[in-house]
Amino acid sequence: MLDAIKFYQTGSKTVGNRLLNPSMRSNQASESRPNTLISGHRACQGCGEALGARYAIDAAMRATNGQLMIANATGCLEVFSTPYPESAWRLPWIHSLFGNAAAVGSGLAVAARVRAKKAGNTNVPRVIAQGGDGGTTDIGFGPLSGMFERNDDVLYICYDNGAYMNTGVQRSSATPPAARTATTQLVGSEPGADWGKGKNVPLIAMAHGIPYVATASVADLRDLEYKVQKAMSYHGARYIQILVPCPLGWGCASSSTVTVARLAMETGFYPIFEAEYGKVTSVRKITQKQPVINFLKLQRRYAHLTGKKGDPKVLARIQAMCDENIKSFGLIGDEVPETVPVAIQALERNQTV
Amino acid sequence: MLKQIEGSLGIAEAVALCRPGAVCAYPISPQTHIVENVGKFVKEGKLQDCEFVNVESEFSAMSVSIGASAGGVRTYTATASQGLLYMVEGIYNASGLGLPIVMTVASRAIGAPINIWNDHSDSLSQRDSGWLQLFCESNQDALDTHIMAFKIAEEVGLPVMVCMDGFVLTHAFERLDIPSQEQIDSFLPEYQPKEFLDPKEPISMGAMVGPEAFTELRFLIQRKMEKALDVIERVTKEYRELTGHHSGGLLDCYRCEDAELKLIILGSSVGTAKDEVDRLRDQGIKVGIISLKSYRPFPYAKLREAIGDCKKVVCLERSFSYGARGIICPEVKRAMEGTDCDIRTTVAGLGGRAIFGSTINKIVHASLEGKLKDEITWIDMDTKLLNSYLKDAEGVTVPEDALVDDSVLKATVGHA
Amino acid sequence: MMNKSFAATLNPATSLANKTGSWRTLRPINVFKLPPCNKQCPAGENIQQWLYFAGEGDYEHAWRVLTENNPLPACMGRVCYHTCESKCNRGFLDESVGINSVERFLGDYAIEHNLSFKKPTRETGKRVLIIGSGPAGLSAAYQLRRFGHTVHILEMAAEPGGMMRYGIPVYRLPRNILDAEIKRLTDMGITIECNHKVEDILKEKEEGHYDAVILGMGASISTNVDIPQGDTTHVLNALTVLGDIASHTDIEVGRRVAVYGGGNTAVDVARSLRRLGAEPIIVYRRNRDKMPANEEEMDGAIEEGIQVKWLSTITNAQKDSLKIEKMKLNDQGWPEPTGEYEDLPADAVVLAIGQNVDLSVCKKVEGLQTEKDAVTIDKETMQTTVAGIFAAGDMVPGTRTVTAAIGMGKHAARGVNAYLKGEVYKRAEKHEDAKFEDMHPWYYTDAPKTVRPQLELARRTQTFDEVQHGLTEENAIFEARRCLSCGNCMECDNCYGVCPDSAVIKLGPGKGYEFNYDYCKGCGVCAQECPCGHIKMVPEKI
Amino acid sequence: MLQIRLHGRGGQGVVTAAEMLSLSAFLEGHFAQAFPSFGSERTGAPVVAYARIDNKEIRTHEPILEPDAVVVQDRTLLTALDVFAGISDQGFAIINSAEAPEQIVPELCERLPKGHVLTVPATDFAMQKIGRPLPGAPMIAALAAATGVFKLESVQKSFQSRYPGKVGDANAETAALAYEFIMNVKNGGQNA
Repeated sequence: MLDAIKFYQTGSKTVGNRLLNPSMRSNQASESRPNTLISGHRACQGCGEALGARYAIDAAMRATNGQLMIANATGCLEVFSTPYPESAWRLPWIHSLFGNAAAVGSGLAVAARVRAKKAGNTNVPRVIAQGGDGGTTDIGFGPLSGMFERNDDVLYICYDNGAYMNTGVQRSSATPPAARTATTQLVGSEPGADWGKGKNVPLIAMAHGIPYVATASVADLRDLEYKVQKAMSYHGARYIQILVPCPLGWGCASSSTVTVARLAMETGFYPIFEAEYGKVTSVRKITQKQPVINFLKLQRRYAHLTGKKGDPKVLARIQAMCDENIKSFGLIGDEVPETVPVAIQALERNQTV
Repeated sequence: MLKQIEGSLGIAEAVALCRPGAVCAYPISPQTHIVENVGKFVKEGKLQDCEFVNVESEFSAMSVSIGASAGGVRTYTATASQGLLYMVEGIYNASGLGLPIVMTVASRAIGAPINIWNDHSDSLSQRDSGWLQLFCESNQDALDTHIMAFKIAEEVGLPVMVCMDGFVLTHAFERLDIPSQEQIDSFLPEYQPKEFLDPKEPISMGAMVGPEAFTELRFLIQRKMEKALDVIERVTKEYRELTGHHSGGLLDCYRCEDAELKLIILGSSVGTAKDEVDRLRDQGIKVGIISLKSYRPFPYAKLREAIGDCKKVVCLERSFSYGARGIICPEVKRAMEGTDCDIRTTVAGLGGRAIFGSTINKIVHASLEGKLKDEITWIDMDTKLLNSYLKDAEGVTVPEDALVDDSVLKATVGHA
Repeated sequence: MMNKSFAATLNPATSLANKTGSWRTLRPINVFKLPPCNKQCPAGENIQQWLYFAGEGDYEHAWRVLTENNPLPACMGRVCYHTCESKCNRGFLDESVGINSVERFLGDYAIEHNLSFKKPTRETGKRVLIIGSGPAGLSAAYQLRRFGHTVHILEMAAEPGGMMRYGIPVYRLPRNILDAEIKRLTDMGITIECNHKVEDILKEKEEGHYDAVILGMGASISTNVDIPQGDTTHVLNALTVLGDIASHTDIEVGRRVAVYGGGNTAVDVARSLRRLGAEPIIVYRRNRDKMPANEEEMDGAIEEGIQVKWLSTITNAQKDSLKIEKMKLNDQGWPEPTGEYEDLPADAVVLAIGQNVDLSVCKKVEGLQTEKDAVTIDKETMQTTVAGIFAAGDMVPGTRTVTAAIGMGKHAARGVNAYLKGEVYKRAEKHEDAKFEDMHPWYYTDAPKTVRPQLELARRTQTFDEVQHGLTEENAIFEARRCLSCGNCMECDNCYGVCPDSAVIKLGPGKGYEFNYDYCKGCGVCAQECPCGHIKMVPEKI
Repeated sequence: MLQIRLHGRGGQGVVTAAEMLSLSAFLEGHFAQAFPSFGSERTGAPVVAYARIDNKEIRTHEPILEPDAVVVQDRTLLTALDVFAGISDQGFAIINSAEAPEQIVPELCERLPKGHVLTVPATDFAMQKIGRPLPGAPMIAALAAATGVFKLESVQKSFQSRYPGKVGDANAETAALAYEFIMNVKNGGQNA
C-alpha cells in the first residue's frame, strides 16, 4: 500500500524523502554517501560549485563503485579544494593546468586501461575531467574538443557559473548577455556583457556526435544524479554542464544558491536537457513557469535591469531569450525537440543585425 | 642488431624497447617520423600494452602525457620548435609534479619567421623548465640516450628531454646498433611509479602551494637535478657495459689531451667537428672537442675538469639570447670562474644554416689567430645580404665578414 | 604506501583539519514552529505530527500521537467541524489537507484493530469526581487517568456521551462508534455511573472522598423564545427533538416543519427531520454569510433538499402556518425588522436558537461564582472560584463544540493534576507560528484533496446511515502525505543534501539532523531550502 | 669515403634513392649515410639528397659540397641549377636521359675522365617495369655499375626489403636493366 501511493509529500523535488523506498532515494540522501568533496574546503559560503561537484562526483562514485579518478582544471574548485597542506578530496585527483583537464583526463584513461590490461584486471577505473566554464568553454576548449573527437573514455563536467570567478569575476564565453562582470562593467550605453557573444558548448559537444551530452542544475539533484549515472553507463566521451550559481560573482545571497539555480530552470533561462549521439532525447520540463525578472532580481549582476531605473527593453530582450529557449528546447509541453536546437546566441546575433 | 635505418625509426625502436604504456604526439616537423613509427608499432601489435593517442595540439600532447604518467604508466612524447613552445605550460607542470616523462625534442628553430630547420633555440628556451636536457651527437647516441633517459627520469623523478638535431639526425639514414629486447628488459625494469592516481590509495596531486612551502619545493627539484648528475653517470656506465656503445654521459672529450684550444659543442655538429679536428691535428694544430651531452643538469664540475688547464675555450652555439649573448658560454664561464681561461663563443648554424668542417676550421683559426675579438662572434653571416637590406633601410652597412664562405652559404637550403 | 611528493601531493580528506565553522556569522538552528492546524485545533491536537506517522503508514503510532490530546478520534473524525482545515497552509497551494478524514480513518483503524490506551504505570491514589460524561468530562477523565488518578464520572442520563449521544444525529455519529470509544476509556479504569443526577456537588465530593471535582455538564437546556401561538401548532425545542430521535429513532412531528435558528443544532434538526420524511424549512433571521452553522453541514442540508427562509423571524405561529417578518441587515450585520410580513405554511416549529447549561446545582456551592450561562474560571487552570472544583466544556465561557470541550477537559485535567500535587498548572508556551511565507512551496508537488466518497443523495435523505464515508487506506495515506509539515521537520533530507560544506549530519530515520558547527560556514542554503521552515538562521555571537 | 649528391624533383623518390644507396652499401658491410636536404619536399620542387659510403664510422653531418658522384634524376634541372658544383675531377655523373652525355653535358664530359659521365634512360625503364616515373632504383644501379663500389644485388635487395612484394621486384628489375645498360656502355657498347 505504501509503495502504491506515488505521492510522497514533496515528491521527488527534495534531496531525500523518508516516504520513499530507500533504493529510490537520491544518493545525496544516504547517510553513507561518499562525500568525495569533504568538509573543510575553502569555498565561499553557499558555493554552488562545491555543491555541484559533490553531487556529481558522489553520483559517479556510486555509478563506478568507487573506481574513479579526477583531472581538475585550474579554478575555484581546484583552489578551494586543495590548498597545501589540505585536500578535501577523497578519491584520486590531479590538477595540472587551467586549459588541459580534458587532455589530462584522456591520459589518465589511457593509463587506467593499460595498467588494468597489464594486471589482467577487467575492472578499469573511470575518469572524470572537470573545470569551470572558463577552463571549459575558453582556454580548455581545444583539448576538450580533441577529447570529444577521439571519443576518449572521459566524462567532462563543466561547472558553469558564467564567469571567471577565481580571478575575480571576469567575462567568459559562458557569461550571459547584460550580466555584470569585472570586464563587462555596468557602464556606458549598453551596460554589462555584450549581446551576440558567447558559445553554447553543450550544442557544440553534441555536434561531435559523442554518446552523451547533458545540462543539469544544482537545483534539481535527482535529475543531476540521474544524468551522471547515465553518463557513466556509457563509454567514450561525455559532457555534462551543471549550472552552479556563484553568490560572489552573481551578487546573490549565499543562501540563495539553489533558489537562483532553480529560477534559472523555471524561467527557461538555462535549458536542462540531455542528448545521446547528437540527438536531444529528453528535456527537463519547467514545472512552474516564472518570468525571468524573478531570476534576475536576486542578482546584483543584473542590478541595472531590475531596479526602478531598470531598462525595460533589455529586460524584454532577456525574456525573449528565455521564451526562445522554451520554444526551441520544448521546455513546456510533452514534446522533445525533433531537431537540434539552435544556440540562443543565434537569436541575439540575428537581432543585432 | 645492426640496421641501416632513418634516425627517427631508430628512436621509435628504442622507445618501443622501453615498453611505454602511453605515447602521444602531434605532428610537427621534424619529429613526425618518430611518432609515426611508434604509432605503427602500437597498431601492428609490435608494441603491446601501449596506447598511441593522436592529439589535437602539442599542449594536449604534453597534457595527455601528464595524465598518463600521473595514471602510472611509462609515457613518451615528441615535439619540436613551435610545438615545444606550445606545450611550455605543461612542460613546467610535468616537472613540478615530478612526472618521469621522456620527450624527444627534434631541435628546430623558432619563428617568426617560421623556419623548419635545425638549431637549438627551442630546447634551450626550456632550460629553466625543470626537465633534464640531454643532447645527442649521432643517431646511435640518440637511440641509446632515449633508453637511458627513461631510467634516469624514473630514478631522479623528473622528466627528460632528449634533444636531437632535427633533420640532420632525425632524417639521416645511418647504421644503428639496436640492443635486444632482453638487454633492455634487464636494463630497464617494468615501470614502478613512485606515486600515481590509484583508487586503492587516493592522493591529490598538484595542490596549490603558497609561500609557505613553494621555496622548499623548488629547492627539492634543484636537489633532484644535482642528484641527477650522479644518476646520469651511473646509468651511462651501466648502459655502456651492457651494450658496448659509447653513448650518453654528462659530456664527452675528443682529442682533448694537450689541446691548446677546446671547442664546446652540442649535438650533431660534434661529429662534423671531429672530422675537422682530425685534419687540424694532422696539421699539428692542438685542438680538442668537449661534447656537452647534459645541458640540464649542467655538469659544472665535470666541465671544469674537462677543460682542465687549457687556456682557450670556444663555444659553438646554435641559439642566442637576445639582448644578452650566448646561452652556453655564460655557463662555461661559471664553471671556470676564478681561472684565467679565455672563454669565447660563436653563433652559427641558426635556422638550418649548415655547419661544415670548414666552419669549425675557420673558428679554430680565428681563435688561434686572435680574430675572435669580442666575447661573441657571428659565424657565416651573409653580410652581402645583410648590407643590401641595411643600405636601403637605414643607409648604413656593416663590414664585410672575412670569415664567410660563399660555398657554405650556397650549400644551404634556398641556394640549392 | 606511495612515496608522495613534497607539498604538491596531498593525502585525502586532510581538509578536515580546517575548521571552517569559524567563518560563520549566522548559525542555523532547528526551530519547531506551531503549524496553523495545531494552533487552530480547540483540542490542541498535534495534527502535523500524527499526519507525519499516518503518511508513513504507521497508523498506530499516528493514533497514539493523536490521542495524546484527544481520546475520541473516531467520534471527532465525524463530528468535529475541523476548523483546522480552514487554516491549513496547503490551502494557499491548492486545497487544505483533509485532516478530519484522516483522523476518522485513524479512529476507525484503532477500533477495528482493538487498540487500547495504556493503563497508567503508577496509581497516585488521588480521587477525582467528574460530573457529566460528555466530551469535556470524558477528555478530562482520560487525561487524569493517564496521570494515574482514580476517576469516577457521574452522568444524569441513561447512557454516557452527553451531547454526543443526545445532541448529535446518528447519521453524523453512529452510536456503536461512540460506544467503542467510551468503552476504551472505561477499559483504562475510568468508572461511569449513569442515571445519577448530582444535586449537591460538595456533598458528592465529601461522601466520595474526592480530592477534586471537575464540572463537565453540557448545555442541555434549549433556549426558548416566546412565539405567540395557537393550540394546534407544535412548538418544540431542538434538543428534545434530537434526544427523542436518538432514543427512539422515530417521532411524529409533522410534515412541514419550520426549524428556527441558524446554528449547527438547527441544521442537525432539519437534516434529521428530513430523514424522517418531513419537509423541514430553516428560518433564519440573517443571511448565509452570517450563519454560524458549519458550512459543509449546511451544504449537505441544501443538497438534501432542505429549504431556507433567510432574513426572516417568526412573529406568530398559527395552525398550519407561520407569520414571518422580513428582516434586513444593518451596517453592523445585525437584523432589523422591515415591517413586511408573509405567511409560511408549517405544521410545527422547532426552536433551535441556543442552549443553556443548568447552573442551579452550581449556585448551591458557596463561593462558586457564575456568570451569564457559565461558571467563572481561571482560564489558565480551569479552576472555579472554589479550590478543588474545576470546570470544562459548555459550563465555561467559550466555544461550545465537542472539540472545544475535549480541549478544555484536557486542560482541566492538567489543572487538577497540578492542584493535586500542590502546584499551579501553567500552560506550555506556544511555539512561533509556522507561516506559509516561511515555507518552500516549490518543493510540494500539487495534489488535490481527496474528496471523501459521499453517499448517494437520495439514500442519505431517507436513512440515518452515516453520511460521510471514511477514507480508504489508500486515500488516507495520500491525504496524510499532503501535509506540508509546516514548521517541523519531515526528514526530506534537503538540509543534508544542499549543504555545500557537508556540514549537516543525518542522524537516521526518525532522528532528524544535526548541524556540524565545526564546518558550517553559515551560508543559509539549508534554511532557505527547507520546505517546512524548520531551520532558522540566528546571529552568531562574535 | 665516397660522397654522392642526388638531385631530382619532389615526388621522384630522390630521398629514397639516397637511402637505398646507403642501404646497399650497408648490406655490403660498409658504413653509409644518407640524408635529404631537409626541405619540405613538395612535388615538383628541386630536391637534393646526400649519401656517404666509407669503411669506417661516418661522423660528419655536413652537406656534401664536393661530391665524388652526382646523380641527376631529372635532366630539366641541368639548366636550372649548378648540379655538378664542386664535383671532383675524378668524379662520376649519372644523368637520367635517353640521350648521349656528350649531347647534353658536353663540357662535363670533357672535364671528367672518359666513362665517368653517363646517361641512363631510367624513367623509361621505370615506366616499363613499374609503370610510374620513379627512376631511383635504375639511377643508383647505374651508379653501382659505373663505380663498382657496390653490387646490383645489393641495390635490388635494398629496394625489395623496403618495398616487399611486387613493387620491390619491379624496382629490382628496372635496376637490372639500368645496370646492364651501363655495363654495356662500359664494355664499349653504344647507348640505345
